[in-house]
Amino acid sequence: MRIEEHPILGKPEEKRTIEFTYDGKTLAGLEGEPIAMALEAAGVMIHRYTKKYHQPRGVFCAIGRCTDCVMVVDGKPNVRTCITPLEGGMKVQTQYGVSAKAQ
Amino acid sequence: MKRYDLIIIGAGPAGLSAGIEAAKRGLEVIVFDENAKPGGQLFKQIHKFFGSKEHKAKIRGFKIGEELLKEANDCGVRVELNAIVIGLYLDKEVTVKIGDEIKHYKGDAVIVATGATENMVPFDGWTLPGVIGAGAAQTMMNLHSIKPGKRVLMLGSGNVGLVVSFQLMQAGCEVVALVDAAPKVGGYGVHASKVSRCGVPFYLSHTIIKAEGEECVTGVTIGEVDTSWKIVPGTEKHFNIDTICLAVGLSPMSQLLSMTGCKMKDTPGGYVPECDETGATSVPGIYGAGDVSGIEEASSAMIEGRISGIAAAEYLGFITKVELNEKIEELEEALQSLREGMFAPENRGKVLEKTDEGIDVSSNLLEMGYVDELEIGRFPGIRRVSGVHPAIECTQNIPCNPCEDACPRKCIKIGDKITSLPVINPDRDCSGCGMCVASCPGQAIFLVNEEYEPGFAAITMPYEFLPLPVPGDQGRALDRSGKEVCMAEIIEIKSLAAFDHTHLLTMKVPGDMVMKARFFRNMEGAQ
Amino acid sequence: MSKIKDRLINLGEFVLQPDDDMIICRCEEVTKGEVRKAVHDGMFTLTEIRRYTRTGMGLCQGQTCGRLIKGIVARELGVAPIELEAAVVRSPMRPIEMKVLGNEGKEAR
Amino acid sequence: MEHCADVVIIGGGIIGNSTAYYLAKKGCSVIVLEKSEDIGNGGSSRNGGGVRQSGRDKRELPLAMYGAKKLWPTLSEELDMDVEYYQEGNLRLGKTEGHIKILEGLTKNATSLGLDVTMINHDEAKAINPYLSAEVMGASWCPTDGHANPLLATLAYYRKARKLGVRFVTSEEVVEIRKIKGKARQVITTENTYEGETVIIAAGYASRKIAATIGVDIPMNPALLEVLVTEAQPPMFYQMLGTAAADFYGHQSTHGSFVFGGTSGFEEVNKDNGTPVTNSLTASCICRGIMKYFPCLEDAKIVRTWAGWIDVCVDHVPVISHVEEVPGLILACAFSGHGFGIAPTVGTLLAHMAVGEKTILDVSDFRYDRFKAKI
Repeated sequence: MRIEEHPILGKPEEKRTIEFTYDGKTLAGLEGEPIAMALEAAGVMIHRYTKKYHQPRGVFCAIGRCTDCVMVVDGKPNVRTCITPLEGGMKVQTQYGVSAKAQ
Repeated sequence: MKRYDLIIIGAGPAGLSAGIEAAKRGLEVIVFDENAKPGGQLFKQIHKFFGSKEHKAKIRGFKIGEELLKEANDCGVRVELNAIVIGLYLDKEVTVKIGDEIKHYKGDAVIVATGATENMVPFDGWTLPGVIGAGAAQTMMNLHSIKPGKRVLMLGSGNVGLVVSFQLMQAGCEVVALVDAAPKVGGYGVHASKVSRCGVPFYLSHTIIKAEGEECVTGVTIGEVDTSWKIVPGTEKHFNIDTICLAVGLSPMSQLLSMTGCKMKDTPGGYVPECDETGATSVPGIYGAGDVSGIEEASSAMIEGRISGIAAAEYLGFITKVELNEKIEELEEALQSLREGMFAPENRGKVLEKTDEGIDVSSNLLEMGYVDELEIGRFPGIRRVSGVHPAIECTQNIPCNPCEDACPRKCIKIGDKITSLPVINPDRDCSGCGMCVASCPGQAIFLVNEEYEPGFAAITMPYEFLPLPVPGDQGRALDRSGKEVCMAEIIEIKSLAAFDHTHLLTMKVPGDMVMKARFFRNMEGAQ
Repeated sequence: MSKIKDRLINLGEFVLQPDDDMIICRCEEVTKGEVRKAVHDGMFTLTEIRRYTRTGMGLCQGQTCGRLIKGIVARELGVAPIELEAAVVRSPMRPIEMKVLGNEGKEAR
Repeated sequence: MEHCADVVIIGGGIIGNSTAYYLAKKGCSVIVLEKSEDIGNGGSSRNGGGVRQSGRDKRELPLAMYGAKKLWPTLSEELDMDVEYYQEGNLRLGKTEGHIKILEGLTKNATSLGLDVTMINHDEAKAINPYLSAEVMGASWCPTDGHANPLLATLAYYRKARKLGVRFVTSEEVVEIRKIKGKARQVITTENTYEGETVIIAAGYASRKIAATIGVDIPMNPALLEVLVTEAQPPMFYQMLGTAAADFYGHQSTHGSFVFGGTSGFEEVNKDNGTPVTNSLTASCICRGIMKYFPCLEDAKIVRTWAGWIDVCVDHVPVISHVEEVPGLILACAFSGHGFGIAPTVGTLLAHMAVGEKTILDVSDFRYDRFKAKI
């Protein structure tokens, strides 16, 4: 969920709304914000399922350290979505183990 | 290979400060930072800083960040962003990922100011989406305008846990509980009090037993721990929540220093380089500044950075040893003043029972997060007189004195030792201007007028939430624990530029509530 | 120095604990029990634990679990965490694509 | 703590550990002394994991072949631990005429010694490994080669030996070996004195310094080699890889990550600060090398690099030898970076030597006194 207005920071900086796909669904996000933030705003919590135990993972550190939020972005696995800027037309997919689910 | 006089790794408070001081002395400086924005954690700090003027007290962290950046730019410090330093090799060679390239640079001196990383604590379910670090919450809210969740449980009562809990509420999230396995609140009492009076219950000596949910967090169970950290059976409590926020401490990110062969030492506060007072490590020309050499507040990091920047200038012959020593003495003093009081590094882990003034510390504050009404009267910031006057609920020795300067009538005295408790000067009259209320970084000052109207008192409090109430709003007054105690009506709202987004809310409450009521909640329940 | 040098010291029997199935290393999905068992199998240093169980060998390179592992190993060995030497730090500080690592800037050299 | 044993082994690497295991299995009492804090601190944990026969010196080849046939295939079972051994062949790749010539030479040599190695062309190589680049002209192919996880194999030997009662002592540096009544017997460390009927030096490049204390010299020098590892990739292939130009070598592990070793050309002159630090140029160089052969790996992320010293012998062949002039002393060093793959065999041989049994293979090629001046 986005913060419309903040008591200290005021209104968020204006950014262009763009579209991207998440597991095939079209979602809207703000250009240049981290992919993870656009997903968070859209209510997407699960970024990947782990390799060994197939457990769900999402954002944990949000600054590119823990690497829990990695997803398959434009076909490349293990992209840290919390620090990768969103671009229009990006293809974002849930990561299963080290790759996207075979389609 | 491109060589700089000084390469600084990390554009946070320490790194930028170091760059400024070095550049001022004629060094060619470059600062690398892996983030898209400079300022390190400063841009996530939206609260007013503690300390005194020289520490930029009562200025909000992100504003300090902006000031530092401007100063750095003005001094000619080159700040290279999105530049990931991937290695610090022998001969002070730095390899940096910039774009899709690896670049090699050398520095005649290198200052590593890479800051800290969050500690984490495992519990059943801690890998579920919805369990996040407190830093993650700050990043989401304060950098990207995203709410981390609707209902949040905070683990950790240190300053980070307390400050982030408050920020979560400012962002419009509900904080359902603040939990810490320790038996006492770890952070500043004033931070705890402002969270507590908003109605957040504190569960000290409690820990998370389990985060619940299949695909993401839907709830949490906590339980009380005994002295050996074991759960006491039957003490389990359950909350429906969607987010668990972990604020269980920080560790220095000293990997680069370790990699390049600096002598390191392991301390309870983390793995840190062996440094002298200028931050110089065992490798000549390599310095550690800020959290990388031991966790402290950003205010300290800025001074440490300045010291290292000046020391690097001396190391490279840009200034003399005499100039270095002069400047360092001054800065060391400023640094020392931040390292005093009840939260001084040497007091870590200790339970102090009395303040420097010999007053018994509020046990309620340490165990519940707020000072009890019965305890508050013993502190020197409280004086019950007629007319408008401040009630300063500042009960611990922390390095902070903006209130003293804020009062145009000099009603408040702290003195040379900035950790002393503020004292009300009985010979001076309060004008009711509210500058002290707005300037207190701990939001611990209230204006009270015990005889506002017959049978009614007026209480002015700092308020940093939206929506802002308007005069005439009817609601409930909450006491220090966040419990509703009586009806209240808003009679005045003051919002001045000088208050810097801290609004002064004045509410009318029954006269007997004057030392109880400390917060306001609108009828609809909106904060 | 209370460093344990003799690898035959008696650590007592390996007894399962209720939270042994809790993940400690999030990247490589190593549990607390696996780390404890590794100690009983003779892995007394953080480096050996790392090589034996893969803790800290994943994408984040132990930035999250390092401290936790240290605590568990120390407890199992009956020493203070501070007695355990930290695992060695190596470049790169962040995961980096082969094509980027192989692409060294020209003007910088 | 017991300070006397049948055999005292200096060095807790894979050679020392495997020897300790095979000795313990025979019922000998063994003490292993390791200078560093960690078992397997040297080259044992810092190599590409190759279990190769191809590309070896003809003197070493029998050891490699024995291992590939008799020991590696059952090692996981023997040590109760998966050492991630894959016997899926070795591709040694070439992408110039010059490379192919080198490969042909190696292949000819190995074939003459009875090893199944063949030269294959681009298409045949592609059929084995579809990820190869168009640049690859051909390769030598040895189907019985393989690789294992060096970290786990080293620790597996350690674990099993420890279980059998071998006493491992870490953080104790050997400063001297002393003869007692004409026989090497006492091993003096920074803190203690140990005694063994037999003393084996298996301490990598440090062996030279230790052997010197008893008046023996091995002509070898340390060289710093680097290894890097990628994030996990989907399973792609399990052959061991190498190149004619020695740009890199490595494999994909069970975990999915690729482990590659390689060189920058500065190995013998690299600077260090007393620890095996990586060089700022090497990892980048290895990456460029890999991508020429496997362009599909360009997006794979490197998560870690490390370096280790190897003990390079003047003739690049190990010393595995009794020292008759110092009865009771056995040398096992100068492996020149080829030690991992032959470690099970070497451990077996050393165990025989230590107890005075006839070795299963002839070790006379590895004598310590084989080095002669050139004229």
